[in-house]
Amino acid sequence: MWINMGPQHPMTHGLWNLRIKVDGETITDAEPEVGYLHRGIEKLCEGKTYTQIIPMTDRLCYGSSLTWSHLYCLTVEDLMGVEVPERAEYIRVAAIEMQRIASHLMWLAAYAADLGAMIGFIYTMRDREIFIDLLQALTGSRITYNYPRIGGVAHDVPPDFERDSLRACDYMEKKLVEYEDLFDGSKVFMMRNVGVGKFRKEDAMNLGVTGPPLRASGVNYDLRKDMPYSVYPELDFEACTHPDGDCYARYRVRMDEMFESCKIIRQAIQKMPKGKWRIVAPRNAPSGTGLGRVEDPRGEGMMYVVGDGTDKPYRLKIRSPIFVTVSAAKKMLVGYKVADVVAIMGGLDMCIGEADR
Amino acid sequence: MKADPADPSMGNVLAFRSKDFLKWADNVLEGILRRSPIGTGIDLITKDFFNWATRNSIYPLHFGIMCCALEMAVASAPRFDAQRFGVIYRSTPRQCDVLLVNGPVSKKMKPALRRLYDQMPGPKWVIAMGECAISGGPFYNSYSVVPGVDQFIPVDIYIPGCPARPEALIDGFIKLQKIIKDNKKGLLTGK
Amino acid sequence: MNLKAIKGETDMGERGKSILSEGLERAPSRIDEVPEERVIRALLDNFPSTVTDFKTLKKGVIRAKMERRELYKCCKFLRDHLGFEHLSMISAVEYDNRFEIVYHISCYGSCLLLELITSTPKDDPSVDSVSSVWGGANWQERESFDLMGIKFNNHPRLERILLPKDYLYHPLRKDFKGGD
Amino acid sequence: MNLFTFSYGIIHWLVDLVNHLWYWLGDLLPWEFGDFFDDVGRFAASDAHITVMAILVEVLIIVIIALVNVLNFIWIDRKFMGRMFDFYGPYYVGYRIGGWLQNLADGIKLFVKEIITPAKADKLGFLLGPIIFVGSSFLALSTIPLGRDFGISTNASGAGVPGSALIAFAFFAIAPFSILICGWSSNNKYTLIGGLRSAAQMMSYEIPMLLTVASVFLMAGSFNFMEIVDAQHDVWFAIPLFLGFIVFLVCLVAEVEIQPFDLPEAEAELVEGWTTEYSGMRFGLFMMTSYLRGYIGGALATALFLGGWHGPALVPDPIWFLIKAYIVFVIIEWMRWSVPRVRVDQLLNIGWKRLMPLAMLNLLIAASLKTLGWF
Repeated sequence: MWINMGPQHPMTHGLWNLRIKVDGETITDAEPEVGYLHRGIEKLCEGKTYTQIIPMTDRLCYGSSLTWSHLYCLTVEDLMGVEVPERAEYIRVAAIEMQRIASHLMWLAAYAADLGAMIGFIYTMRDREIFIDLLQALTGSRITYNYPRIGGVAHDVPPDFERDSLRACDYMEKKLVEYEDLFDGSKVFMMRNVGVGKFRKEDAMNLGVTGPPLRASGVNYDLRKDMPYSVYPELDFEACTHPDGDCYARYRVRMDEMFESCKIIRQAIQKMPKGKWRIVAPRNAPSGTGLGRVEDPRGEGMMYVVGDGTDKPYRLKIRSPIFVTVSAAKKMLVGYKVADVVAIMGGLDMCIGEADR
Repeated sequence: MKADPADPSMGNVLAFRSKDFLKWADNVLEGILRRSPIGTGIDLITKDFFNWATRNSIYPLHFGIMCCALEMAVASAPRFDAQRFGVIYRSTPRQCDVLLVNGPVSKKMKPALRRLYDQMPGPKWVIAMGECAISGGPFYNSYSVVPGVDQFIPVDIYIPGCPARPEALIDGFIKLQKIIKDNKKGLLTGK
Repeated sequence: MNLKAIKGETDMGERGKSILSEGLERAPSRIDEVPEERVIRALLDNFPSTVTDFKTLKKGVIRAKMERRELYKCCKFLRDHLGFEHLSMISAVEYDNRFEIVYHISCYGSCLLLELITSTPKDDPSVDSVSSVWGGANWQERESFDLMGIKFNNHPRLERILLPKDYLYHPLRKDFKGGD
Repeated sequence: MNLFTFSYGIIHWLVDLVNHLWYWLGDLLPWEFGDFFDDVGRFAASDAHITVMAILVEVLIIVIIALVNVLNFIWIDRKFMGRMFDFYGPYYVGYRIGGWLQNLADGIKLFVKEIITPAKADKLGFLLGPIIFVGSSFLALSTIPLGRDFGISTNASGAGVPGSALIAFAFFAIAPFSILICGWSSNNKYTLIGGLRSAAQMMSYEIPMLLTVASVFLMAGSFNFMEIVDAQHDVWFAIPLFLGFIVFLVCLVAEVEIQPFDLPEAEAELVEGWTTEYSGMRFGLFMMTSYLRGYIGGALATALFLGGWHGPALVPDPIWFLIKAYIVFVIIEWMRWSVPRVRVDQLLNIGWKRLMPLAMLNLLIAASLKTLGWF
């Protein structure tokens, strides 16, 4: 029996369709289908100037929009050969890591709600607001920030931002321990997670899965470490991995990443130098190509821009981690129960906005 | 005789299968209740009560499209707490009153969304949340986005913002309550 | 160190040293294992006629152009012998006289990213599918087919993925203006 | 005075009143009709008729009390959930009474909503499913007494219905069949899976539940709620049969399908489970009945394990009973909002491999306690 899960389904968190073939409750085949949120951003970007595209890239992924606009700025800076002031880099890193925590918290909320633990949804959503507030103080918006610019950031940090960020990190680390009690301490949560959605290392590497699902399969590959960008090499943190490759490993990796992100925010805030936070970038980009590659909360985000000497990009290609990860759904799902669909697909942190572009 | 979906009286009779009964109920009840002073009287008494209930219990469809979906989730989380107003999200369109369109509707999604709207039982309302749903927003000139959800679904409330803030969503719900209150109608006579 | 080193304006040794001096976990040996030169040499040795135009763009990013007839063989060689196990991105770019299909291939062990550019003429936009080499290429090739109209030979299931199945155009082409 | 004599009195008074009118009417008519009037009047005044009517009145009273309690339960559930989740819960509707009117508004609104029968549904099954579900739940409710003098009985002694506990459990166990009917006749894959899950779940949890209940019957030596509660006058059965109480609670949660075991309506994977296709008041009835079953569960646990209405004589018996039932319900709700959902194979594993042996052990304990003569 084929079952359609989507496009409107509580499991999907966005618009996509998962068709599963079930034998009783066991899944024998799965076929994801995306494209319900295709907006043609790549085409739209060809008609906009480089600066006008920044809000567009914000709307790529609603969970972590700052990462994407940052990635876009990195790409265009690579194309234009613009050197970013160091203060701007630190501000960017702090903001991105806040965004990463917010994104992971949103994932945790959705994941808990999927598994049926409404309390997890509520608590994580509550604490996510703190980082949203910080980002709002920094950028002026709650979800789509439009903050990074080509050659820096839009404006300097607001007063007391340093103090508030440090306090938020302290609070968050306390709360994270609480979540660990709530989830790891729950027998039912462990039953639903341990050993579910086993994903072997070789499959993960072959199918192009990146980010936390890849690291949860035991591959130590974090672009912040392996192909460092911005000021990450000057900060002390670890790439979190887990050898098991099941849903619990993915949960664990994301929890650990939140701890690491708190560490990074603290260091970035403390090491932030004084100085300019933005330089004026040229309006026109030279002919050539630019490449940006960052570690998105969901995996490897990548952009490839082709400039033709005008103020508009000739071609902008966006690599979405989720788009590739979803294509591996069949490998993960087959053999598990219908109820595991929510755990496995939820554990991937689906963000259809970036997958469909 | 098949129940005519356009006739609101059909929906509310517990669906007896017998044709004769439906015919009888149609003729007798409708004659007595709808076109006589009895119906007007009953409406006069119950109108306010039913209207109060309808506007105070708004169940939106749990249906997230894009950025605004996140704000929709936040609106039901502790800080904004839309539950105070009786807003509870249901997952199936059959049990919903409000279709909350919170993002751009692509051409691929359009038939599915229309179908969702058709699956909802009346009386139903549609809220277009965010620029994308109102007019296509930043994607208004895209080749795959429908510029505005009101091109194929009647929309009652427009909540601007990109994305609309949770407060704006809650305000939209309260505006919807006002709309329901203003369009007070009797169940039987429709007046 | 710092920003300059990352931007790739210094050579390999200095980066290795600086990382060593920072005491990070990544040992320099891991980076030297598959350095840019070695990849270039290996490619040149095995595909002398088809792979051309090597260039090191910045630290760890190599660009190479290749002809499309040996693409599949080259990709298999890259995966099996040079350890490029991760296909990051397939992007198709339309130029006036050709389509360029850009493969960004990276390696988990080293910090290398290979930008492999192959081009097809406008009248026959087709290349060999690499989805049997990297499973992750499957959907990305479908996407390129959907949006740009590149045909991938031997693809298991080459059909539209983002747009509706009955859509007529390939919207990312430059001659596409709106359309319904 | 107990509930029976109260209802009997009401009916008796009513019959007297009507009979006066009746005989007066008969006197007006020609004498040929006299026999008929006499017969009807005598039948109406007969003890059998009045008893039957009195029982109906009793049931009506109990059901009305239960419905009011259900409104309370929904309110408590939401408020309690709100407190756990750091928000207010329903607040503005019925502002002065803490949002209590929210449930009423929900119910009335669902009454106004359109009822949709899917085109390809099995119409008869689609209609019968809710009727069986709601009806069986009400019937299960009707035999549970709220107090010594506040339960259904068939004679003035107030001794309760013989075998009332058996009747309650029998009706309580009908629900899965109606859920299966609903799920199958909706002609929807989610509802079908939900219905089948419900059948499997309730079958496997019915047995350990009845085994624990059997231990209670053994201890009390009766199938009658009144006597079971009376047997707990000195010590609640929850104390010697603590194991059984825990098993019973777990099974209860599974039977009333709430959170850790709400697989049939697992919101995340099967949109709304077996209620997916139901709209309007039919869905409202489901929602109400699920809380009603929560109330039945609390009442059963109270009557069987928590000493029923026994308590210090500060408040009347029924209040004690309700307090205990509410506490059981709140504990169940607490579990509901804080625990993730289990998977279907794990659910069956828990049922057959954990609860079943524990229920057996509990029965053994009960038997030995009884044999040793401690009870």
